[in-house]
Amino acid sequence: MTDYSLDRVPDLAPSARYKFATRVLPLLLLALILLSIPLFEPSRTWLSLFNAIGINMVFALSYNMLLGQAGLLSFGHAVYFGLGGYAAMHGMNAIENASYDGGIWAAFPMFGLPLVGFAGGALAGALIGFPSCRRSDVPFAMISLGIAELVAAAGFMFISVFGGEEGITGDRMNGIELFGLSLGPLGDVYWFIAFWTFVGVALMYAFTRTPLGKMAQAVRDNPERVKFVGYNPNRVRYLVFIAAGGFAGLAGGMSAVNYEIFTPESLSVIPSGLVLLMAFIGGARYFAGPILGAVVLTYMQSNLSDYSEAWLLYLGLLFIGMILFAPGGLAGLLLSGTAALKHSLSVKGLLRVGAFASSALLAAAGIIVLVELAVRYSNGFGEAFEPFGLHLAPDQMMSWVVGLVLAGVGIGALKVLSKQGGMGS
Amino acid sequence: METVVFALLNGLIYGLLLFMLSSGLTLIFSMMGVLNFAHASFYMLGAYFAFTLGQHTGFWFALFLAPICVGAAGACVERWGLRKVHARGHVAELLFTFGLAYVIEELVKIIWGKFAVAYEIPPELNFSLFKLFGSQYPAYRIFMLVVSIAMLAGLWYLLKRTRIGLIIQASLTHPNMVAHLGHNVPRIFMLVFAAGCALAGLAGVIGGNYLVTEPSMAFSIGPIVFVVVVVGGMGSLEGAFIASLLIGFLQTFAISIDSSFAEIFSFAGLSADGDVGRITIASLAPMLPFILLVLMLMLRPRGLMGEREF
Amino acid sequence: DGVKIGYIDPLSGPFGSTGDAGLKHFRYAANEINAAGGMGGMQVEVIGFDNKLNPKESLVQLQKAIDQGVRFVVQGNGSSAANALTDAIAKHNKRNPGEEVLFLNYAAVDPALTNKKCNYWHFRFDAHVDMKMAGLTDWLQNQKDIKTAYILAQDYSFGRAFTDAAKSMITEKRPDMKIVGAELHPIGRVKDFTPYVQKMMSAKADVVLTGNWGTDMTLLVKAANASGHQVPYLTFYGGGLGAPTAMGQSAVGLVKQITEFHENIEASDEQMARVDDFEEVNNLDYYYERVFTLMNMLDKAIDGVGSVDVPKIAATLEGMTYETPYGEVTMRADDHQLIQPLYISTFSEGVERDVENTGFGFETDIAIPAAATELPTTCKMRRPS
Amino acid sequence: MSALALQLKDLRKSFGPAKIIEGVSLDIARGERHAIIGPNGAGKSTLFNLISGLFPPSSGQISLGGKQINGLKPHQINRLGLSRSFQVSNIFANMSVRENVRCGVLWSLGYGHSFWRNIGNLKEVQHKTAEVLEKVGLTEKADVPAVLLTYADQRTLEIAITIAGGADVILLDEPTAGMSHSETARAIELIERATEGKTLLIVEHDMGVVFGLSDRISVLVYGEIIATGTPEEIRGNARVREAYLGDETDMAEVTA
Amino acid sequence: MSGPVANEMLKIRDLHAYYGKSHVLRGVSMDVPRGSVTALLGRNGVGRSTTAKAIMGEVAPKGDIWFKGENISGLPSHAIACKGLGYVPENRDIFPLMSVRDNLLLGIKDMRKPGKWSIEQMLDMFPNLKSRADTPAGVLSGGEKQMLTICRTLMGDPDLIIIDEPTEGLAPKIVTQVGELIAQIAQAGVSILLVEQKLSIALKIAQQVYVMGHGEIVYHGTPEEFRVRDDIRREWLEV
Ligand SMILES: Nc1ncnc2c1ncn2[C@@H]1O[C@H](COP(=O)(O)OP(=O)(O)OP(=O)(O)O)[C@@H](O)[C@H]1O
Ligand SMILES: Nc1ncnc2c1ncn2[C@@H]1O[C@H](COP(=O)(O)OP(=O)(O)OP(=O)(O)O)[C@@H](O)[C@H]1O
Ligand SMILES: CC(C)C[C@H](N)C(=O)O
Ligand SMILES: [Mg+2]
Ligand SMILES: [Mg+2]
Repeated sequence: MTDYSLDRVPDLAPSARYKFATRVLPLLLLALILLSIPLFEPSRTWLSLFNAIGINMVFALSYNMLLGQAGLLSFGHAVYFGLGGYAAMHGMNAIENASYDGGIWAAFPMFGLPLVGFAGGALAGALIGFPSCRRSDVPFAMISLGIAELVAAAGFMFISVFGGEEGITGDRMNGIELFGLSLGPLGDVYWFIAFWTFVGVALMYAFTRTPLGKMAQAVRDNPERVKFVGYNPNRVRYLVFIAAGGFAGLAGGMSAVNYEIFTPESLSVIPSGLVLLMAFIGGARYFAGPILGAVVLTYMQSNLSDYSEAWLLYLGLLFIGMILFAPGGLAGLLLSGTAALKHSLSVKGLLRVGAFASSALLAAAGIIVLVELAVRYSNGFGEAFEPFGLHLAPDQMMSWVVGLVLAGVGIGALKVLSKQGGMGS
Repeated sequence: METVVFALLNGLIYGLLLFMLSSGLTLIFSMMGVLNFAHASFYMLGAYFAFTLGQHTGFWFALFLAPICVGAAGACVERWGLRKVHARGHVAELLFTFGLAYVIEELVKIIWGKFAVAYEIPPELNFSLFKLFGSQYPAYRIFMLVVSIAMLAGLWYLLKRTRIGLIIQASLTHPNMVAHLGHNVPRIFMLVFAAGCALAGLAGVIGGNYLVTEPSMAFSIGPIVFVVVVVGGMGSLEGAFIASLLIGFLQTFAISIDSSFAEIFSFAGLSADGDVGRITIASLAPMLPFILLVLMLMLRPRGLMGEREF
Repeated sequence: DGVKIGYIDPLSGPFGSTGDAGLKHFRYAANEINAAGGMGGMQVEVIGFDNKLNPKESLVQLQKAIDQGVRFVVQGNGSSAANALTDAIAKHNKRNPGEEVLFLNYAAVDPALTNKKCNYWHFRFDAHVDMKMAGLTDWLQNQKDIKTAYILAQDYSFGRAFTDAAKSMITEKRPDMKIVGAELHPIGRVKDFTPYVQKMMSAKADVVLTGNWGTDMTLLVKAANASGHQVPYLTFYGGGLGAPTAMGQSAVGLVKQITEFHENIEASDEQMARVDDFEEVNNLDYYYERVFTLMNMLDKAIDGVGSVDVPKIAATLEGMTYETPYGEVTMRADDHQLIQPLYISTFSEGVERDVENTGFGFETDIAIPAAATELPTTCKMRRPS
Repeated sequence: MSALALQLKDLRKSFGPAKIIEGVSLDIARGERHAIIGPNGAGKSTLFNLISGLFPPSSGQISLGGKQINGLKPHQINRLGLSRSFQVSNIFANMSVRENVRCGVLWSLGYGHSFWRNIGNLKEVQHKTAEVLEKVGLTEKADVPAVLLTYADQRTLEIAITIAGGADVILLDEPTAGMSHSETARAIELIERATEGKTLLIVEHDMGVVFGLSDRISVLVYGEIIATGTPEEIRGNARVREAYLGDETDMAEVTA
Repeated sequence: MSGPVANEMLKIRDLHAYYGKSHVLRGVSMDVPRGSVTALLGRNGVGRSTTAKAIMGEVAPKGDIWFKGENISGLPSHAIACKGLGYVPENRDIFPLMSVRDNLLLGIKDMRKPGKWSIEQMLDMFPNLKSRADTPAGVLSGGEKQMLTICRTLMGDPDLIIIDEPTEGLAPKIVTQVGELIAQIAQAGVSILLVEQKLSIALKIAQQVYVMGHGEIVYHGTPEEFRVRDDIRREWLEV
C-alpha cells in the first residue's frame, strides 16, 4: 500500500513562503495589533469595547467551527458560552473562598479561569452534543433551539447553580496573580482578554488544519460520501461540536472575568442569535469572517446604539442585505473587492469598484435618513435628525424627500451597475 | 374535577390559538420547505394592523383587512427577498427569515412604539357566555374556537382537494421540471407564502387582543410555533392540529398541578431538598414544549403525523 | 459641568413602559430642580440606559454610564438588577478611589438590599417588602371573614421575598387563616394568567396577595377580570402603569395597594399643581412621589457639599431628614433605608382624582405613619474610612 | 483468511411492500473482476447499497473476507477494506480535487479523528494523495475546486476517492455513465490499473466495457441473479438475451 | 434575417448561450418543420442539451427562437411551455414521491381545458404504467420512468416535444421500446426534436439530422444522406 516512491510522485505542497504568508503572518499581525493597542492609551470606554470584542471574537469563531466548518446551523450556541461562563464563575467564587479558607482552588490563578470555562463548555458539548449530533441540517437547528430554550429555562430554575433571575456574581481580584496583573483595573483585564483572544484564535485556526478539521469540512460538503471513506459523519460532527463548545466556554470564561456576573439570560436564544449574526455577517465561509463580524457587531452594539435607537434595525437590514447580495459576508466582500482591484487595475476597473461603493453608500445614506426620520417622528419629541450639520426635521416633507431621493438613486445605480455584469467583471 | 375541566377548556383555547398561528407555518413549511422564522412576526403584524385599522374601520372590518395586508406584506417579502435565496437552500432561507424577524420587530417599534398598544377585544364579544363552577367563560374564546375550526377546514380543502399542493411539492425538488410543464412556480410560491402569512395575520388579529400586542410578542411566541410544526410532523396539517392541542393541554395541565418535586419525591418515599425539590410542576410548564421538541426530533424525527423527515 | 444621573432600567421589552414612566418622573423632577437653579448650582441631566431588566446588561450599562461621567445611578425596576448593581458599584468604588459612584434605588424592594447585602453606596427610597407586607397583613388582621389566602409572585428575589414575608406574617398575625396556594411564576413570560386565576378560584381563596408589577400585573388583572374573580387582591403595584385600565369596574372595592403616594391623599395645592402639570406634560399618571423625594434629597445633599464629591454626599445623605408634601421622611443611617409614611388604598368609584382616565381612582383606607413602618435591620454597615 | 473476497448468501431487501432484491447469492474470489449487468431498476445499485452498508438487508448474509458485515454501518465496512463509488457523482463539491482525494486517504493511514496534528505536516498523507492523483491523471487539476471540473473529470475524481483508501474490494457503480467513447476508454484503462491485484465488482450498461474488463459476469433481473459466468457463457445464454440484451442486431448497433 | 415560415414549428437563428463565462453555444441555427422528427446528434458536451435548455428558457438564450411564428427567446420557462412546447430533460426528472397518476396529473397545464389525452387513455396505452398507477414513481425502472416523463409531457398537449437522450443509461432491450414509443408519438402528429447520441434510433425515426460540434451545427441532411457520410461520423461522432 505504501509503495510510492519519492521521485515519481510530484510534490503538491505549497511553498514555504506561501505557507508563511497565509498561515503565520495573519497570526503575527493579530498579535501585533493586540500588543500595540495599549500604546494608544485608550480610554475606559475603548478598553471595555476591546474587551467585549475579544470575547466575541472567540465566541464567534467557536460558532463558526459549527456553521462554517461542519455546516451545522445552531440556534443555541450560547448554551456552551453560558455553561462555560458559569463554570468559570463558580471557579472564581471557589478561588475567593479558598483565599480565605484555603483549599486547592487557592493555587489556581484567576488568570486561568478561561480554562475552567473551556472544560465546562466542552463537557456540556459532550453531553448535549451526543444526542443532537445524530441529526443535521434543519432538525439539528431545531434541536439546538429547543435545547437553548430548555437550558435557559433550567437556568432560571436551578438557583443554586445558576442563581435564578439575578445570576451569580463574583470578584476577580482574588487568588494568586499571574504576570503581575491584579485584574482590578480595566487595563489589566485588557491584557487578560488579549492573551486569551490570541490563544483562542490561534488554536481554532490550528484546528482547521488538522485531519479532524478537514473532515469536518468534508462532512459539511457531503456527509453521505464521508461514510464511504471510513468516517462516521455523526462522530466527526460530535467531536467538532465538543471542540466548538469548549471554545465557546473559553469565551464564556473570559466574559466571566470581564463582567464578574453571569445570568441565565446568557444561555438563551438571544445571544445565540447574535453570535449567528456575527459569524454570518462577517462571512462564515472564511476563517477571518467571524473576527470581522465580531468587531463590527460589537462596535454597533455598544456605540451605534448610542447614536441611534434603530441600530437593531440596521443590524437586521445589514444581515438581510448580506444574505441576499453577499453570502460571503464582509470577508467575502473585502476579498472580491481587492480581487477586483487586483485583476483589473485599470482606470475602468477602479471606476467600477468606486461606482459600486459610492452607490452603495448613497443607498445606505438614504435608508439611514429615512429610518432616523421615522424614529424621530414616532418618538414625537419634535427632534430633528442632524447629520453633518444638516437639519432634517421629520415634520417637513423636504427631509423625507431627501431620504427617498438618496435611497432611490443609490439603489437604482446599484441595479444598473449589477446589470452590467457582476462586481469586478 | 373542576381543575380538570378548567385545564381542558383553557388548554383548548391556548391550543387553538397555537394552531391558528402554526397552520400558516405548516402551509409554508409543507409546501415550500421554508421554516419561516419570521412567522410569528407576521402574527404580530396582524395584531398591529388590526389595532390601527380597527381604530378607523372597527374590529369586524379589520378582521378581514388586516390578514389581507399581512398577506400582501408576505407576498412582497417572498417576491423581493425569499425568492432570491431560494436557490441557495433551506439554511439560507431560514437565515433570511431569521433576519427578517429582527427587521420586523424593529419596524414595529418605530411605527407603533416600544410598548404595548391598547388593542382591545371588541365590545360585541366582550361578555361572558356562561358560568362554570363560579367562573365566567368569555364569549371571545368561543369566537376563537369557531375561527380556528374554520381555518382548519379551509386549509384542509386547499391542501387535499386542489392540485396546488402537488405542484408545489414537485417544484420543491424539481423546480425547472415543473416550469417546463407550464406551471408558473414563482407565482405559486408567492401566493402560498402570502397565504401562510395571512393566516398568521389572522391569528394576530384574534390573539393580539386576547393576549397582549407589544413588540416582543413575536419573539416570545415564535419558538413554540416551531415546536408545534415539528412535533406535528413535517407538513402535516392534522399533525399541527393535534400537536397544538397537545401542547395547549400539556401546558395548562402542568400549571394547574400544584405539587413540587419535593412532594412527589416524598410521596415516593424519597427525600429531595434544595433546588430540585423547590421546583413545582407548574413552573415546568414553559419547558414542556421544548422537552417535547427535543425528544421528538431525536426519537421520531418525522413528528406525530409527518410523512417524511425533513 | 453638571450632575449626570444615570437611569438604568428597562426601556424596551415587556417592562419597557414601566421603565419609561420612571424615566419621565426623573426627567420632570430634574427640570424642576434645574429651573430652581440646579443641584449646588449645577444643572442636572438624567440619561436613560436600557438594561432590558437583565442584571448582566445592567452592569454593561453601568460601565457605559460611568464612562460618560455618571456619578449617580438610579434604578428601581427589578431587585435582580439592583442586587447586581449594588455589588458592582461597591467593587467599582473600591477599585477606583476618587471616582466613586452612588446607587440611589427608587423601587427595588428586596429586603436584602438594606439588610444582609447592604452597602455604604446604596440608598433605598422605597419601603421594602417586609415593611409593606407588615402594613397589608395588619389590615388582614381585622378581616375575620377572610379565611384563606393565595399568594402569587414573580420568580425572582423580590417575588420570593414577597412570598416568604406573606407566609410568615400571615401565620404570625392570623394563625387561623389558611394559605391555600403560593405560586411563583417566571417573570415577564406568562401571556395568559387565566390558568393561575382559575387555580385560585378552585382553591377557594378569599384573598389574593400579589407582588406582580408591570405587564405581569396588567395581565393578571385582565385574566381575573375575564374569569370574574371577585375577591380582594392585596397588591404592592395595583396602581402601576396599565393595571387600572385593565381592572375596570369589576375590581372596584377589591384591589388594594400599599404605596407612599396616590393622587387622593390630602396635600398642599402646590403639590396638586405639580401633579396636574406632570400629568399634562407627560400624558401619564403621577405615580412615584419617591422619585421627587430622591431627587430633592440628593439636591439637598449636593447643595450642602457644594460639589460632586460622592463620598461626602453619601455621608450627608446618611440620616438626612426631609419634608415631603406627605410628611417627614428620614434616611436611616444604619441601613440606608428611607423611612416614610405609607398608605393602604382601595380601587374605588367616585373619587376626586381618577387614574389613567378610567373614572376610577384610589381611596385611602389606612394611613401608616412613618415611624410605624420601621422595622429592625440586620445590616452591619461598613463605612469607608 | 477466506479465499473469497466477498460472499452474499440469500440476500433480500424490500422497501415497504416492494421487494427489490429477492435472494441474491454470489461468491466473488479474491482478485476477481466481476461485473453485474441487468435492466434498469433490476436492483444493481440497491445491491451495492446493501453491500456497502447504506441500507441494512432485510435478510441474508454478506461477508467480506470471511467476516460477517451485514448490519454494519458504511464507515465500519469501509474500514474493513471495502470501498465504493456512486452512479451519480458524489464528491466534495466545495473542496479542491486534492482535498477530495485526501479525504479518501486519511482514515486508511490511521489519522482518524486526530486534532492535534497539522495535516500539512503529514508527509505520508501528502504522498499518498499525490500518488493517487497521479494515477488517475488529475495532478494538473489538483487545486481546482471539484465543482468546476468537467463531468468526465468528476467521474474520474469519484473513482479516485474510491480507490484512495487502498481498499481491497472495490465496488464501482456505472463508472462510465455519461462519458463519451474516448473518455470511457480512458476510464477503463484507469480502472484496470487502479484495481490491479484487487477485487472489483462493477455495474455497467456499456457492454463493450463489461465484456472487455470482467472475469465473470452476473446478470441481475428483478432482484434475482439469473446467470453467472464468463463473458462467453453469458453472451451465449438464451435467458440473458431474452431478458436483457435483446436481439443480436440491436446489440451490434448499440455497442458499435 | 428572414421571418418565420408557416411550415416551421421551430426556427432557431444564431443562438448563443453561456454558463458563467464559458461560451457553450456559438451561433446555432436550425429548423424543425411541422409534423416531423428532427434529430440533433453530437458528442458528449458539444452543447446539445444546452440547446434544448436554451430553447426552454432554462439557460438564458441570446439569439432568436421562433416557435409557431412567435419569438420566444427570453420568456420564462413556464410561459414557453404554455405556448405548446414540451420538454423531456435528459435526467428524466420524475417526481419520485408522487404516484404515477399524480405525475401525469401535473402534466396538465390547465385543469379547466381538457386536452387531447386523458390520464386513463394514457394509462391504457401503456399497460406497464397502468399496473403501477398508484405506486410512487420513484420505484419505477429506468425505462418506465422514461415512458412516464414522455407521457407526462404529452398530457400538456404540446405541439412540439424536445426529448433529450431518452435512451441514455437504458438497457439495450428497453432502448428499442422507447424508440417505438417516440415513433408512435410522431405518428400522432406531434413534432419532435430528438437530442441523441445513439445513431440507431435517431436514424430509424428521424426525417432530418443535424450534427453538432463545439457549439455549432456542423452538418445538416436527411438520414439517408447522413448514412454515407463516414467523414462526418468520424470527425464529429466518434462512431
Ligand atoms: N450547469 C452547467 N454549468 C457549467 N457548465 C455546464 C453546465 N452544464 C453543462 N455545462 C458544460 O457545457 C457544455 C455543453 O453541455 P451540454 O450538457 O449541452 O452537452 P451535451 O452535448 O448535451 O452532452 P451530454 O452528453 O453530456 O448530455 C459541456 O462542456 C458542459 O461541461
Ligand atoms: N430507497 C428506496 N426506496 C424505495 N424504492 C427504492 C429505493 N431505492 C431503490 N428503489 C427501487 O428499487 C429498484 C431498483 O433500483 P436500483 O437503483 O437498484 O436499480 P439499478 O439496477 O441500479 O438501475 P439503473 O441501471 O437504472 O441504475 C427501483 O425500482 C428503485 O425505484
Ligand atoms: C419597580 C418595582 C416593581 C420593582 C420590584 N419591587 C422589585 O423589587 O423587583
Ligand atoms: Mg443503478
Ligand atoms: Mg446532454
